[in-house]
Amino acid sequence: MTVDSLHHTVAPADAGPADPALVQLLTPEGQRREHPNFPLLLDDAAIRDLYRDLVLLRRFDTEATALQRQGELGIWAQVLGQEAAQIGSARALRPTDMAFPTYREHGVAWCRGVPPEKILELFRGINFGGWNPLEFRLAPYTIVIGAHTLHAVGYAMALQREPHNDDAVIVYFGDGAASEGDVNEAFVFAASYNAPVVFFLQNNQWAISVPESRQSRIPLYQRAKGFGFPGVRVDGNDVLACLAVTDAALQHVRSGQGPFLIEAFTYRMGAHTTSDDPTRYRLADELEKWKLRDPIERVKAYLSRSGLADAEFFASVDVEAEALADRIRSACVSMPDPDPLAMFDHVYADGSPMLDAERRSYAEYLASFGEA
Amino acid sequence: MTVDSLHHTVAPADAGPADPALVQLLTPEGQRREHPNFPLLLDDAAIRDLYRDLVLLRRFDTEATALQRQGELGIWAQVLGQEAAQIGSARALRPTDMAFPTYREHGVAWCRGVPPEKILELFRGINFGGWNPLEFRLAPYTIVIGAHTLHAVGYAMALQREPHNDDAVIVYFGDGAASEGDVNEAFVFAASYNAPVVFFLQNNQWAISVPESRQSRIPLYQRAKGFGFPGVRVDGNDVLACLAVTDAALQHVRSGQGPFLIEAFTYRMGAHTTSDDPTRYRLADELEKWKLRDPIERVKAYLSRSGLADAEFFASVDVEAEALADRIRSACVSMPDPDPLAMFDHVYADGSPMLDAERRSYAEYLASFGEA
Amino acid sequence: MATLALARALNLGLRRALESDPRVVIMGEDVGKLGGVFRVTDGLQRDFGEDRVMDTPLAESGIVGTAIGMALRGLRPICEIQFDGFVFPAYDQIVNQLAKLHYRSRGTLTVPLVIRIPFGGGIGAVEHHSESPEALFAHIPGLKVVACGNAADAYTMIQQAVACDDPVIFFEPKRRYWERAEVDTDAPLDQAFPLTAARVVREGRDVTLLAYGPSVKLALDAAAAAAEEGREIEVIDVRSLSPLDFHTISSSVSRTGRCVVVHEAPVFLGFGAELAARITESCFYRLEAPVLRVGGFSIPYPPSRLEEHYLPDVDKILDAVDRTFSY
Amino acid sequence: MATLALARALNLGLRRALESDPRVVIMGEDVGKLGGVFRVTDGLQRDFGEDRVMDTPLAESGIVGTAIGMALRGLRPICEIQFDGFVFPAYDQIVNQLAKLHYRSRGTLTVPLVIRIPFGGGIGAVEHHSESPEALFAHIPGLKVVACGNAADAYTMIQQAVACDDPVIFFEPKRRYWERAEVDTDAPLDQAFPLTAARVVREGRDVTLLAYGPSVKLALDAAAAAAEEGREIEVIDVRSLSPLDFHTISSSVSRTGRCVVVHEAPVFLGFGAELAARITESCFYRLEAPVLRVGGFSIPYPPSRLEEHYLPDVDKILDAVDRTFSY
Ligand SMILES: Cc1ncc(C[n+]2csc(CCOP(=O)(O)OP(=O)(O)O)c2C)c(N)n1
Ligand SMILES: Cc1ncc(C[n+]2csc(CCOP(=O)(O)OP(=O)(O)O)c2C)c(N)n1
Ligand SMILES: [Mg+2]
Ligand SMILES: [Mg+2]
Repeated sequence: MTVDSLHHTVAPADAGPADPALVQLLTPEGQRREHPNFPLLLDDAAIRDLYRDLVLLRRFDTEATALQRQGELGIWAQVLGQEAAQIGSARALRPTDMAFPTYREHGVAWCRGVPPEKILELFRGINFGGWNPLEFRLAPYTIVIGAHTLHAVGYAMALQREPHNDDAVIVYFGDGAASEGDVNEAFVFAASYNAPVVFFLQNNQWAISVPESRQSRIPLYQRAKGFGFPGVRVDGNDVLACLAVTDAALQHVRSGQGPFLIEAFTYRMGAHTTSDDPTRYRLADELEKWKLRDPIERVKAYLSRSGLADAEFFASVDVEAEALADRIRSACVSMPDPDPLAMFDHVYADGSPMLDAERRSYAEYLASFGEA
Repeated sequence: MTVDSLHHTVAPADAGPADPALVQLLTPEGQRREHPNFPLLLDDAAIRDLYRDLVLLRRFDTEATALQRQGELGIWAQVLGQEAAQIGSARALRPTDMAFPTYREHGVAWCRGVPPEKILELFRGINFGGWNPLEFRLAPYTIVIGAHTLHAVGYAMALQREPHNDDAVIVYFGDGAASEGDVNEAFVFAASYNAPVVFFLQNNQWAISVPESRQSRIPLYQRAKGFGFPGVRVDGNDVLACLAVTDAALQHVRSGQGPFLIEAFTYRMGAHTTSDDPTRYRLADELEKWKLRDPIERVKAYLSRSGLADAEFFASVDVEAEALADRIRSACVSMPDPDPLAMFDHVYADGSPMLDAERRSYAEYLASFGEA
Repeated sequence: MATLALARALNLGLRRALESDPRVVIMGEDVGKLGGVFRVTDGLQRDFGEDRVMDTPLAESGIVGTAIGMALRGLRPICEIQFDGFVFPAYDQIVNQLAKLHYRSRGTLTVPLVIRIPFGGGIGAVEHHSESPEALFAHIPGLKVVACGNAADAYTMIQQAVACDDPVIFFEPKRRYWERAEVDTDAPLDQAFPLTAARVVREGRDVTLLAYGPSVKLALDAAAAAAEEGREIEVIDVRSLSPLDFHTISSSVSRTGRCVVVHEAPVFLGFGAELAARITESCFYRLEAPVLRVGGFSIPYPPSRLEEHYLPDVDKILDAVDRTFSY
Repeated sequence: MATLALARALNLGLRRALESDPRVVIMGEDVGKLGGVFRVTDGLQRDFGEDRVMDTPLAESGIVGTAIGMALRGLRPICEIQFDGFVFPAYDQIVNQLAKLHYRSRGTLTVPLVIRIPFGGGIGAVEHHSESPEALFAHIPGLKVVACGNAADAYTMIQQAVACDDPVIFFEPKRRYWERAEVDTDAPLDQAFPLTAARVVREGRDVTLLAYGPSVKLALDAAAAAAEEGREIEVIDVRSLSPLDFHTISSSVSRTGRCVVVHEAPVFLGFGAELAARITESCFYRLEAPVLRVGGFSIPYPPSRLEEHYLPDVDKILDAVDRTFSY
């Protein structure tokens, strides 16, 4: 048989624990499972830390949403529902690995150590991202869908030629992004040069109002195979599975076997952004179903049930979360507007006399009002 | 096992009859084979006709190359070696199907009934393609690699909504083109809308000087699977196999099953174009090996051996070929240069006063020389 | 007559186009159930079905490229690009294919395709949502490039663009989407003001102010302010950047002898450059001052908290007008 | 001193860049064994290896996008776009990413990346091989856009572009690849004429002729022809389109009072529009005539048998020069 026969395993909308292709280490009910390919060795403290990450991230996200509602931010892209995918994958990274995010990777930024208020600067409209990408090994947020996947591959190609360096790159993108030419060219280049890059696709099932089924008629993790590298689907609401699979993928790419695609199957529980109104295009039912698979609840259930954490622990995390929210709120509302002339900075690394002249003339123009 | 395990069947450089994934109905030695999935029912006359197509096409190609050498054409993109892929696939089309070519599909143009001298007009620099695309159901040659694959998909999407119309679309592109974002977006759209389009990839193993291995680390027909539709590799030097596989693919797409990818594994026996010098990047050996798989020789061997054609037949085809060459040569050398003012025609379908003014002023400028 | 917001006028114009020609289809990201992020296609998929109003995969080259193919088979697609900054992945299809197919095929193929692009800043958005890329299209022969500036024009021009047999890049002033104006929704399209004509939107004899899209309102505001000080500004809504209705413009400047151009795009090689060069060429002896340009600086569109400094405003316009009197 | 063809001068300049900085890599389609379709990278892969001179998959967005990533990790990539018409698939990466990363990251990231583009017509090529898209880049803040016009500049400018910490779009006049000139290959780079400066290549007092890339030679030819009739044309090779060295230009036009701009791109919104607008603004009282523009028509680049009609030539230039004297 020469026709390359298809596994038409169309993703059931509710791909859950029953989906054999889905890697899951923690059920929605908080039960641990083992997976032959993706063992996970974590001590108890590490699991508590993951829980803390998830809770703090969600609290940050909630606060940012509130800040937007109150007019302190221009817009906010909620991570609600995708916390496990981001925390699990980003906690698998080494400090020296490099991450390329979209605009929604607040959990990744958190794990990279970026102070959350720095993220708000972008959404407040003060700058395009307040952190130093080289310091935190997190590229600037990228809004043009898919464009950064090529940067990630190029960065990985550069890493590859550094002797004795097995650092890796991870790049985040969505189910919608998978349709962009750039993402597919990133697959081509990564495969061609065997680049040490993990493609981390958060399939939250929606690209704004467009369902995943419009982007692909087969599960997206299978795309990788057509380009000659492996793809895995993981339960994106399971922080342990996301950690284990990303860890395995990183090992794969570090060891010179080339790129790896992870599809984290998850759900965007909020609106696309605070400007969006999902009631126009999806049923509330769907959300209710996904609430039962909440990425935080299952860790909490596991920790309690197995006695790894007690009420005091949970309470202390909550306290910490409130403190974080307070800190972020006051940082946000007290951010000064930038100096107008700062907009002329950093257009060129080695200058432009033409632009200097524009800056001077605008400074004079502004001054003319001062004098009036 | 959830890792989508790979068939790392890396294409042997000399993928020949031994490659189990390669559909072949006629061996290089001219022996007929049967294939369970791709039966072929052709009467003897039809096979003779295919032979005639192949010979005439090659003669045309040779003459065009000579015309270029003599300065009558600006450049020529030889089809040498790919005759079977083009004749086989294009003879499977209905007159009302639509074909979208690259710049090398002279065999497809031949089958569509385009007078060959019309193709030369483009390479002579008189226009961008002398035929009416709607009359011959052959889009203009497209030089920007991959761009036309999206047009083909869109055309197929339009066909799809016409009641009682099961016409199909075929689009030609190369191994190099498979890396372009547009081609992959074409796969996405075709799969998403289940468009009746056959993607016909002529893998001639080179994109100018770049070998296929730079574009993909697995055989290219497998790309389709990652997008959720079937892919087949066919011996591109076997006109019968190309016909049979394209026929099956057309049936597939006509019946509403969505897109189909055919990879015709062939070889560019000539230079990329008359401006190219392949001795800089590939060994003569390779060409010698492929001469043994010549797409014309095997049909001739089959026809002679099986008694379906005699020396007289072969001689008459040769005579016809020479006549064709003569006709084309004189058509070419006597083509008048276009009127200078014709360059202002057809920029806009419903006009532009601004452009009319430019035309008038250039006409006056030209006239000023006449008067001097 | 109805009082409509610009976005709503476009919506009604699109509805009209869908009703009057079954070949018209709308395609893009989120144009279906959501009705587009600006609700310009609100309710159209519900009323015309998924075949006429199609949500596409997230790929702009794919959207324009497949729309070209559909147009080749007789449809009249209207593509929505969600924001100005996201048109660039489709730029190759637009420049190399869409603009040229009629020419390349010596008129045998026509590609009646409209690309709608909400453009410009002023809405406090994040990166890539406030660009003014019109010059990058107006420089390309084979494209028609238009911009509407008010609800009445929006309603008419979108229908004219759809009826046009050439590819039209249709710029919509996103910060004006919610501004309302009187729209005569019953006026027959074939008697409407031509799509590619410029329009004098306020008469004046002292100086000519040229604007399009979101800047037309600014220009009118500036003219009103100047009138209080006794200076009469003539305002022209350029409307069609390519082809350019230069006659309307040069007649005005020949009369006034002074001209200021306003747009949000960077001044450097912005559309104002062509206007200034062309006006100077044809009105050389009439000009009392050089044509001055008010527009963006040579910097990427800045973060939103600085956009008021970047954007043209009434003060900057009046300052330039004043300067034309100081020559 | 050596007499070198322009393509060869580029080749030596690239070789120098590869030698003097291990971070420099060349990437593109066919730049390896083939040495590029114009042989500009001839022999470089052989001498520097496949890691330094990389044949890439056939995907321009991929080439530029991965080069950006490589630059972010400290390399200094030089991308070759095979022909002008094939840069558009990479346009989004160039406009939205390459041009903006330094700005977006407030200077923490630099992207020292050169994109080499053979541009212009006159070689009898088929479609998409003769375009002049420079205005589409010069309008984009954050990019540096330069064009070399002769072998000596080619040799120096390509090295300066590679040494520059900003992204540089480097236009090469393909019809001049085979034209030879004296090149001082021993001159130290740090004392060379600056990359972003315009240069007076012939002095004259009657009229200023502005050109760049392939048109510089035409301008010089026109000046030589005019000299025979007693008219002294000053020729400036603009060299850097962005940032523009306006001082050199305005000083000249202030002296001559007349100016003609020449380029192959369509006149409408071509680079000449900015030059004309800016010159008029700053030299208004000195101008004896409007700045005139000689360039392409508002049509797609025509089939090669008509290109001589489309392209600027000495006659067209002299005709425009004459017209500046009839005002
Ligand atoms: C090139 C481009 N086109 C369109 C947009 C507008 N847009 C922003 S987010 C989005 C949907 C993205 O969906 P997905 O990739 O699934 O990511 P998600 O938002 O679900 O995380 C769209 C269409 C954009 N930012 N960039
Ligand atoms: C977008 C684009 N990039 C580059 C080129 C230059 N070019 C012309 S043909 C070619 C190689 C094409 O290879 P392939 O797709 O395998 O087709 P083949 O020529 O082998 O038939 C290249 C790089 C082009 N025409 N278009
Ligand atoms: Mg999504
Ligand atoms: Mg090939």
